[in-house]
Amino acid sequence: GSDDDAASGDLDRVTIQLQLPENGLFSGFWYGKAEGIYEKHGIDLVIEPGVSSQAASDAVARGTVDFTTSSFPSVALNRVAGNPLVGLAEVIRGGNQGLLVGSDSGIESWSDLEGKSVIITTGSSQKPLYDAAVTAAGVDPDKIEVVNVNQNVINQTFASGGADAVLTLFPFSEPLVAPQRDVEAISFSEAGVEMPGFFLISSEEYVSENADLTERFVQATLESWAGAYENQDDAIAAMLAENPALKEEDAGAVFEAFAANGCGVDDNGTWFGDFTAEELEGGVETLVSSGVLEEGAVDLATTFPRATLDALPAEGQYDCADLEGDS
Amino acid sequence: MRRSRGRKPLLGALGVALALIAWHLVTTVGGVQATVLPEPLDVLRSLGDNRQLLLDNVGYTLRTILIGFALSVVIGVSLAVAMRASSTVDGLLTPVIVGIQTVPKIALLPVILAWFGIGQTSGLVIVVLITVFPILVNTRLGFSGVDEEFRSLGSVMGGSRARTFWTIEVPLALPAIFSGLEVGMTLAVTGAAGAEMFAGSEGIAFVMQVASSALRMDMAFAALTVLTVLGVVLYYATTLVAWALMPWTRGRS
Amino acid sequence: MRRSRGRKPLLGALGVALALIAWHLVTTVGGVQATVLPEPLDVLRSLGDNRQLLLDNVGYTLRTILIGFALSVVIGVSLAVAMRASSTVDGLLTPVIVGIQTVPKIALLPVILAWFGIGQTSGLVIVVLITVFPILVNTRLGFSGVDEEFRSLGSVMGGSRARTFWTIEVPLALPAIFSGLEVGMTLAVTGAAGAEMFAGSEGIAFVMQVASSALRMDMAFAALTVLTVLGVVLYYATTLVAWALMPWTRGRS
Amino acid sequence: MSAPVVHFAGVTHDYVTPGGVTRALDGVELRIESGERVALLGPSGCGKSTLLGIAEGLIAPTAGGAYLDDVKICKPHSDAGVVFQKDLLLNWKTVLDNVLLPVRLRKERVADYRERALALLKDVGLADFADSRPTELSGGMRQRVAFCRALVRDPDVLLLDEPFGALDALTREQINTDLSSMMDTTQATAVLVTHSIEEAAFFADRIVVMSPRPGRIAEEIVVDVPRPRPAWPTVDHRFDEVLDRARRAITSRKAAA
Amino acid sequence: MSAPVVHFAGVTHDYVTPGGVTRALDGVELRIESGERVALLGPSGCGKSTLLGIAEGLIAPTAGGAYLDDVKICKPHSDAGVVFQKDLLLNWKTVLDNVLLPVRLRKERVADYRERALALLKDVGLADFADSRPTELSGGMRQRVAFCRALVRDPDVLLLDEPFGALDALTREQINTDLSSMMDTTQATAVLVTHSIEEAAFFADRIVVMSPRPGRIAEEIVVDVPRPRPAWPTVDHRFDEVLDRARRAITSRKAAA
Ligand SMILES: Nc1ncnc2c1ncn2[C@@H]1O[C@H](COP(=O)(O)OP(=O)(O)OP(=O)(O)O)[C@@H](O)[C@H]1O
Ligand SMILES: Nc1ncnc2c1ncn2[C@@H]1O[C@H](COP(=O)(O)OP(=O)(O)OP(=O)(O)O)[C@@H](O)[C@H]1O
Ligand SMILES: Cc1ncc(C[n+]2csc(CCO)c2C)c(N)n1
Ligand SMILES: [Mg+2]
Ligand SMILES: [Mg+2]
Repeated sequence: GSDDDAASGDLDRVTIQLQLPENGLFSGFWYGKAEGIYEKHGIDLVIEPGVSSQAASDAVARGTVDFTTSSFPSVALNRVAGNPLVGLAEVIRGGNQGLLVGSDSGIESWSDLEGKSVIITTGSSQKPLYDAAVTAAGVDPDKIEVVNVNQNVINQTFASGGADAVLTLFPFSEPLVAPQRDVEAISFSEAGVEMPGFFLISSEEYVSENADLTERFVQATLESWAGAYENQDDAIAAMLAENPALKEEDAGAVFEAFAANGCGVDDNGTWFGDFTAEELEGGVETLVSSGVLEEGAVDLATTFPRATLDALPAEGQYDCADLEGDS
Repeated sequence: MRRSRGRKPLLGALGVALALIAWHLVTTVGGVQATVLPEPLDVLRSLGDNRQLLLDNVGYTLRTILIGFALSVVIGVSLAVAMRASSTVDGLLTPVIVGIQTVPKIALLPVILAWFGIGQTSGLVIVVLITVFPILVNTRLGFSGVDEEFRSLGSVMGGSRARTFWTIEVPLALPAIFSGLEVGMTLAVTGAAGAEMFAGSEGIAFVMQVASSALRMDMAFAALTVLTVLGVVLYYATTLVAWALMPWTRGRS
Repeated sequence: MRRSRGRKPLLGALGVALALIAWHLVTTVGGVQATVLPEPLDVLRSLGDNRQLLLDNVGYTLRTILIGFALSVVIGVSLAVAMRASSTVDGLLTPVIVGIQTVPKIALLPVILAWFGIGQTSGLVIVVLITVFPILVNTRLGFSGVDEEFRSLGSVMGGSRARTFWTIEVPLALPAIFSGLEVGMTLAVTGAAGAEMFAGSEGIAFVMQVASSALRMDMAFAALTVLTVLGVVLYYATTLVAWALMPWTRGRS
Repeated sequence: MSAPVVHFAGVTHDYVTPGGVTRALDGVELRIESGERVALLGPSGCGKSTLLGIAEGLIAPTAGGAYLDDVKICKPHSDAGVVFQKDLLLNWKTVLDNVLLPVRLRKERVADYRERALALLKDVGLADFADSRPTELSGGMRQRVAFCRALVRDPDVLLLDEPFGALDALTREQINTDLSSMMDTTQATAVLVTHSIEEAAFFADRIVVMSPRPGRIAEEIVVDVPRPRPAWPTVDHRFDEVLDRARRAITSRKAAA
Repeated sequence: MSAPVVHFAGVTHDYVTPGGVTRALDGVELRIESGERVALLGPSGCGKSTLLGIAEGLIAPTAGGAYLDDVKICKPHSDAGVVFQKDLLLNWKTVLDNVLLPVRLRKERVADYRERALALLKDVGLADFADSRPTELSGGMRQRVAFCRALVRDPDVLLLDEPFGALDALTREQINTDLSSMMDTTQATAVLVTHSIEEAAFFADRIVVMSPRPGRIAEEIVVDVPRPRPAWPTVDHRFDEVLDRARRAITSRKAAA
């Protein structure tokens, strides 16, 4: 509207490309925009629609957009492949990933996978995690039927019984699949496989040239996401206002599932958005053990700079008390 | 003959009705889950409920299809003409064009996105990449089917090569060209849909994509139905144009 | 004419070389990222390194393509014949077939997976769904181009309708049918690749998909190159079969 | 088995076109006796080809009917040898295989007719071209192949729609002679559409002249000259009256139209 | 501007086929004077169409050359009116537009030739069909349209490859007469390929008889009969010798082959 135009004169324009068509998962960005959180930090945020994780990462590396979100393996692999991405804040915790299995499949742990079929999203960077988990569980990978299925249809295929298990981000799949099929979650950590979660990312060049703006953006985003988790109905309303194709209950279910895991201090005492060196090293170890990354190929200090996090979070900034009880 | 003309639309409607009944039976007594294939009646209801959303998006898709198709016709026919006119051009381009046709377009998606961004331009590129080949191949077929003697006729009557080509050869090739356009039109629809699903942020197939990733299958199939009807209408529009442009072939089939 | 025949493969090679040089320049001085489009030389190296893996998988893909293509030919030509023989069949099926052609196949993927499971059978179904239409359309084009007088000839010479059809009409329609087969063959490759990428566990396109999820773009494009070469070879094989089967058309184009 | 009687009983035919209805034939009444040879003469567009189409069973008349030995012709029958105005050769078959086409179409033993086919090709001077493709032949040569194809099964009805139109004068004469002598042995009933009065006079027992569209039987001229006849009717005075009547019949029709 | 001289100087032509080389013409030497009318007679396949193709500039001879007024014919030129053996009408145009095709192809004003086109159609009895599609016409009617098309621009060279083959006897005679009177006013140089000796005699100042393949000039017969000539040469005794010589020339060629 015209109010924004007047204000945007003194705001810094920042663009973010999403990784999927809009989804409840990304409500935090719209919430922050709608509530004026970005504006408060002197930022005019432009949210660009996205089609895939890699397309968004490519766009960030190219400088076409300033930010996106991406998984830890994706950041690492992109760096090796020549895209100098940096991870700024961990917005989704790593524990959200693993196998979703049908309750009727007879799978209770990673070691039960022999003779079963597992759906893996084509084009995702989850395969190395799966390899590591299978190896750690001592299962012969040749005895598992791995089926690559396009991201657009994994939930559908799994919900309709197309396989015994699906490798996924639980909050992405569970709320949609559960009404159709009884499911259990088996996380990677149950196989002893360590993996950080999803990061707010940018490019090395952008961060070094816009240090202050980056810091403000990270701060605004963490504030926005935490606020959204706190005020779910508003966050969803903000998102639906932009996306008439979405149904409120779908966006809500996905968002709620993410929110249940996303806010406050985790078991290690890290704040929402923050990450630890051990966590990153564990992730590298997992990728190295499954052969997709060479030891020392990624310099963690430059790839995951903490500078923008140093100012954050002030104790008590996020009040997630209402949410923590839900999980 | 006269009787069968009047029967044709009726038969077509009957065919569609039979297909719908089969769909209904498969979902009700056939035991196919609603997450895979929703019941046609639910889809119908969803069509009503999402009327506005679908209408808002159909224009975008239609634009991608029509502009992309028009570009494909221009490019496909021009290439066929150039390849007809010069065997050097023909020799140079044939393997490259076949290669481009064969490459799975989805593998080129990152390249297309890098160059043209997410949105309608990429959509058009994808539509053209998919649509141009059958148009090109059928146009070439049409030209090669033109009796050598007609070309002789044109030149001995004082037509320049170009004029003979446009006045005599092109109309003779038209029936074959239009077969290419009919296939091409359905591919343009497929291409536009694919582009919206994999490289888009708007349009009917985008709605379908969003709905189906939320497992809202009734809504996804409502969008799919709109897309299919759009495709069928555009296909028949193409055959109608052929019929109107080529009265001399009407008796034939 | 005689000279240009010898030139053709050379020109084709030149065209491919030019395309490769363009690719090289785009990736080296054109500033395209390696995650989007790797350098051709890296791809070449990867082709060598992954020789065995690629060879192991090419057979699977080839089988899907060839069986799927053969099924499409049988189905497409049979449908065209049935629709030619009976205007009732034609009227009933046309809109349904056009509808099936227009539906984005990816939307049907869950249905296909639910009915045929994940694997080669689903791959075949996808190939057929994609390939059958141009074959059908071109076969019909071929039949409708047959001069009415040839049918008269067949019947006054005592041929049954069927025998006249096979002895006279089919050969007359062959050039048009083969144009459909040429388009169809490239689509069969696309369809097999799509099936492996969207729901597969084997094959060249599956390898490509796995490589690209690990951002091994050189390897992904090595697989893509194999797929494209396979497609081009199969396309030329189809034209070669046409050439061998129809000596009487050789002088023409 | 004697050759059939061909009987057109009150045959009327209308073509329906976007522009309206064209009456091509109007109450044609014509009986051709067993073994008789009739030549059909008439201006272009008077319906000669349509009449032959009806005899072939390819065209259903709007009114009236055609009969073979009192059996109504309702669908294509294969007892006739037919040559059309166009040669309609199959370019993918050799000349010999084109000649043998009727045999193959009827699923008869090809070997039984090979000799006959080669002999016919020899008669029309194409012995050397048996294994060539029709695309390598001139227009006249192609039409001669079509002629051999019509004769290969020794049909007892011959329906010839200007088969000599594209032949050179000598070959034409030669085939006329061949045809005539062949028919003396087979006794086939024959209808020849032609534009040449001389040819009609040489070939026919009776010349039937048709009026311009809509086609009607205008005049019948019996050619009462014994065979063998001279290849050039104009050199034999017994033909004078026939040629003269035919010429005047055709000219007066035109004037009347 | 007087009509050009057409000169074939030692023209030899070979066709290359998968089966080998066919010599169609062998050292043809023929000069046709300005305004002269030549009829070309010869057995089927002797190379008549090939010779005309060379004059049209469509076929490049293997050796020798054809000249128009001493200018070598290297590519198709458009000074000639041409009728082929096939009618080659464009089914998507009306009959009138088919006749006007040469005008359109040369980008001349169509309006300037409309009257002429309609008059030609009237001459051949097709005035009522000007707005019909060729698909609605009989074979003979189609060929008459092709004939009008060749004449619409009053060409000063006429190359006619059996244009009357599919016409009925009377229309044939009529067009022969029309053509003849038209040529008396335009003085066009003309070559007519025909299989009819009578037609050749009626049309030509000189009949050129060709030998069987490979085509050579076998005999030339000057038709020394003043015009106007009777439509039926056979009824005029001044033609007797011409017809007889032509007949014998053609027969002896065949025997010799
Ligand atoms: N398929 C058709 N549709 C409409 N009218 C037709 C058709 N075929 C023929 N006619 C018309 O019917 C009349 C008779 O045609 P037909 O071909 O029988 O004549 P014909 O005597 O064989 O002529 P020709 O000597 O030129 O071959 C013509 O006036 C023609 O215009
Ligand atoms: N395109 C071609 N390829 C090969 N041979 C050909 C070709 N055209 C003609 N010929 C051969 O050349 C010779 C002369 O052919 P042409 O058509 O000039 O004869 P023509 O005198 O016009 O015959 P007709 O009277 O039958 O029309 C024939 O023997 C024929 O077999
Ligand atoms: C904040 C954030 N969360 C998740 C993803 C990635 N992602 C979105 S949906 C999905 C499941 C598909 O398998 C995955 C992995 C991201 N890029 N950014
Ligand atoms: Mg006729
Ligand atoms: Mg000729």
